[in-house]
Amino acid sequence: MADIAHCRSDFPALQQDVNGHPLVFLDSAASSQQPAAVIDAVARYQREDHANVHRGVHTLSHRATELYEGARDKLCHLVNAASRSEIILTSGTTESINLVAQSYCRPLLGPGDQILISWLEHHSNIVPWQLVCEQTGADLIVAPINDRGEIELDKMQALMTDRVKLLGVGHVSNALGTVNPLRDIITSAKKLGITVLVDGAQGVPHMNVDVQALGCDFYAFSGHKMFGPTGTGVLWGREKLLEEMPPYKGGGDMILEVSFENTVFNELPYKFEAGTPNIAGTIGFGAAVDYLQSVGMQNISEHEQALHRYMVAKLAAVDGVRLIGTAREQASVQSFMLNDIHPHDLGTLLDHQGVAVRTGHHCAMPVMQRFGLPGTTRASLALYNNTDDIDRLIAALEKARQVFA
Amino acid sequence: MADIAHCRSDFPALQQDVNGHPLVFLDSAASSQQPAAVIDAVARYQREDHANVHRGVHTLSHRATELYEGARDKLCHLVNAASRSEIILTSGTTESINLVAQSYCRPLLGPGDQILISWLEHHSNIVPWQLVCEQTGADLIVAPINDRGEIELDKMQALMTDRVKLLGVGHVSNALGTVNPLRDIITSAKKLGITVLVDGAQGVPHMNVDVQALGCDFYAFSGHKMFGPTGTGVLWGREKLLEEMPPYKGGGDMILEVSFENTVFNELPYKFEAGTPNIAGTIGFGAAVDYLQSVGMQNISEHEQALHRYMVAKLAAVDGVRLIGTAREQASVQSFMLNDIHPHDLGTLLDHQGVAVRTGHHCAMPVMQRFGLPGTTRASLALYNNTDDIDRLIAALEKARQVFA
Amino acid sequence: MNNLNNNDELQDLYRDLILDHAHNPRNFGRPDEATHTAEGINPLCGDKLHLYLTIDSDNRIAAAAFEGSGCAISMASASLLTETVKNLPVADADACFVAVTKRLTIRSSDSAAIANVDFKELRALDGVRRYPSRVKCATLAWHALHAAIQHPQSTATTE
Amino acid sequence: MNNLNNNDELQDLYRDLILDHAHNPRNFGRPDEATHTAEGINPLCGDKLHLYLTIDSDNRIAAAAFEGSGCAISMASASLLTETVKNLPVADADACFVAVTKRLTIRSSDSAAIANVDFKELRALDGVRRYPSRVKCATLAWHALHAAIQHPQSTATTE
Ligand SMILES: Cc1ncc(COP(=O)(O)O)c(C=O)c1O
Ligand SMILES: Cc1ncc(COP(=O)(O)O)c(C=O)c1O
Repeated sequence: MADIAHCRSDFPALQQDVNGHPLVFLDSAASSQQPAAVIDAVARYQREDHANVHRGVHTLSHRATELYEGARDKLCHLVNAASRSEIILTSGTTESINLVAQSYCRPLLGPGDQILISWLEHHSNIVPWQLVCEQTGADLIVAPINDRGEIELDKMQALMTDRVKLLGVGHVSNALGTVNPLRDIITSAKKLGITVLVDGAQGVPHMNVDVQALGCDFYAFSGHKMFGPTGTGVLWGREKLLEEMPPYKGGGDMILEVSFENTVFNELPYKFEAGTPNIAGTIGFGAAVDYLQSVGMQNISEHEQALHRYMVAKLAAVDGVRLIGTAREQASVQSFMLNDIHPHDLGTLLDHQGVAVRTGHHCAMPVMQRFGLPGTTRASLALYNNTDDIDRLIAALEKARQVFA
Repeated sequence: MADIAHCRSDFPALQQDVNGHPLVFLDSAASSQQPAAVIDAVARYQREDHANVHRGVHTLSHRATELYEGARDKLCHLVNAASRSEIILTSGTTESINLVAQSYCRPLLGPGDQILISWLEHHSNIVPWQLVCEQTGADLIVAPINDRGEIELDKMQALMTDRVKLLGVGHVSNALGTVNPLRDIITSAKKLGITVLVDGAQGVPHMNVDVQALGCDFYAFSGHKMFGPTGTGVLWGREKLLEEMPPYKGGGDMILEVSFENTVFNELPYKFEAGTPNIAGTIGFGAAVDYLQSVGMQNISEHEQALHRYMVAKLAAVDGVRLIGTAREQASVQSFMLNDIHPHDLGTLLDHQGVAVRTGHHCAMPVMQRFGLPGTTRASLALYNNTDDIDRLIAALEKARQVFA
Repeated sequence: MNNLNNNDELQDLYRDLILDHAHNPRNFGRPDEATHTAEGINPLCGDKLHLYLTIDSDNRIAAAAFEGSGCAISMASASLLTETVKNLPVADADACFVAVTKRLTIRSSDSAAIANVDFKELRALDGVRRYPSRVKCATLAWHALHAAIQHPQSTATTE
Repeated sequence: MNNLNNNDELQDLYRDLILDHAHNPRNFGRPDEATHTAEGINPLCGDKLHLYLTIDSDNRIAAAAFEGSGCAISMASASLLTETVKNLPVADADACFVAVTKRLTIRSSDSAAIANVDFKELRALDGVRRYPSRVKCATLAWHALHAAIQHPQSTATTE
């Protein structure tokens, strides 16, 4: 296990007691905590450098613009985009996917056309497609998953035809932790010329992502799942596609020239960034990238993988625990049930012992329906977790079982 | 003048030197500075209470939800909405207006229908309508302004017919400071049953706003213009209209139930809030409302009005200054030209003396075209400005004139 | 790691009576006939239940039953509800809705305001007051009751 | 309130030569004929200019003119450009574009890299290096030059 134990002390929120116990935070897949470096970068910006970006000649405006655009550069390098024009700053994964649905798909789709997704997707990678299908008369089709929670690749491939105008697939399932076989999926799709969007909300926080090597066309992710602020996110897209797409929203900054006869849109990436952006949040996002890279994505991956193996082994040994999601390749996310205790009751019983887990459908109701469950209890790990956290979880589960016995 | 001089020390960013001079910040209309109370509320939240909202049973998630929804309550009271269901949290005014354009107007409009705006509008209250007009074949029509920079009310009224499906008008012009006669405009529009959206980005920061008393249907504003964080905003709308509108974006949180056959949308306001929101920013926005109310909107208005009168008198006395925007009712925003010096050169000359003003078209190119100018220099005031700031501005203008003489 | 105080609180939430009703819900199932029905959805928990009432010509609740799935708190609360409202005049049942939701959401100092309702077994729900995120679970069935009384066929949610 | 140092810097930006070119731009106006034209837009400032080149059969810039409006920096830079590129082979003119944009944007320690271009009057633009938000004004005309050389009719922006 890569030794990154010292990182835990970088996170102020983890240094507290909850319900009389030191906090064990196992809910990073919903939203991660922030290192002091990120919190301070945001506060320092507000105390020293804030002004609106892009259109000011005064010093603060210039400083704000440099910091904001500097964050874009960091994000560009993080995912190895071909150019900074390809990094559209959004309010999060959800907005990134809606942008593609409305700006790329809506003008393109008609009756008979299809959008293909998998049964594993988060609501943010389902509902935007449902909306655009309803708007255009196209159909949403869905590739099934097996009992381990893996996409059935052959069935997905069988659904790929020239009627499919876009394939939307997650990098990592937030509900089950499944790492999808993106290379196989994208290779098959690309043979048929199908445009591919990857929902990377749970990908970027856990592994090195190289969008050019992946070969997809769009990749969406959120700042708040990778130690950055809420209200920030990225849509990466191939420049050629982005160039051809009409703007998503209208407003300040996304135009070169406005008149009532003729409005000229700005160049990429600004064409897709209307209005005052989340300046402070994006600067914090940039600081989060710095933090991730200072720890090292490889170290983070190794640490999380080792800890996940430890957690799975311990969970499996608890009487009455049933693991939900047993994919052969899994990120550091694990769903489970304990006897017939409803996940919400279990969540409360664990919270009471200072252990924070997420319970419910994890915005992936189809996955829950597939397994015939109202929801699961989910423990998700980040670089700041350790084996003590897992031991505390296990002890709390034992106690919960007793209460409900 | 209401004595709120002590407020200036609440703003850390104002306590600095820029280019060797104590900073004079006259660019609040672009984005205001934040009091320490707001900066600290955001940082404290991140250090102590952060988790994703709405779907968690654990303690941090509950705390985050309470703080986030508490901010919504504060915003609800601030503008006197009929219920918290009417407060849609967005990323800013621009997004609020796009939401109405796409979700309210797009399904409604067809060829022959019209959207009516004024010549004074900010690009964010122009381009969203241009986009939806292009999408639907409707027409955008524009009420002219006079040489003082006031909407010509009779001409606007003459444009109000039953072809007009929505009237979009600013509360206060960000370029010229004009306070629009909303009561007259709304009364006329309402006689014909025209739906009215008010762009309140520059209204809420300067005066008491009561959306029910105004009688409009939608009111949009941004956090960062009223001492709150960037990436936050509100769309207020009448519950009845919001109920009938389809969702704007799809994703987590805006649904009650997702299946591939049938997705049930959530209730208001959540129907319009897809994905993880800007939690920290919104909590900061709530803290900004607390701050505004602790100083008192009435005190703020009086202070700004008095200071604006002082500034206008001083500016008018500078040799070569020409005021642009001389409406009979003006908020604390003033545009001007100095001889034939290009606003950008003037901006640099002032910045060099520590005076931050905005120069250019202020995202209101049609206003600039109307006055035949490439742009203006704009000084905008907030509660933290004082007569010293104005005196420094005047001295810096004199110096600039010498350099260009 | 655990202190007594904490265990007490937890046992206060999951009292034996609650666990008993959760594991063996009373009046569970869909009756052949019902004059008023409502669906209750709690998106937080994924709790979902149907409440079935038979209101007779005297405006009295002749029968109450429910069906659905959810956490122990929501199931126990629904089960307790069916026992509580049976044979009550509709107006009294609706008063119970007001009283229960108030009791679980307001601060204890205000509880005098609702002292006039006889809570009996419903007191078992009191433990939920310390868990604000679970209050919705406990009040779901009561919202459905109110909705069914107002509109013979309706949906209630707790958001 | 003002210190000497500051005044010096300002006068460094707005040198007499700059103000002279800004107030009396050379080669200003639209010529009757031009083989290559480009539009330059700087959305930050609202600067807008048209550059007109006549490139002869020897691939030499026989004439250069511009038209437009903008701040003193962009006007002066365009005026200086027309004087600089006149009679230059196209390749040399394009090299000037590279040299000027580099000179104004890179750190002084790197300036050896571009030492081989003879800047003469163009040195007047050096003052802009201290004002990063104004660099775009100074480079706008040069971007238009590059665009016109690449594509006989084109638009360049500085964003
Ligand atoms: C009058 C007016 N409307 C709309 C906007 C857009 O607001 P935002 O950029 O916060 O979306 C602004 C500010 O830029 C404004 O001043
Ligand atoms: C796999 C996946 N996709 C999309 C999202 C949506 O991200 P956000 O809520 O930040 O828009 C999430 C997180 O909630 C997720 O886990």
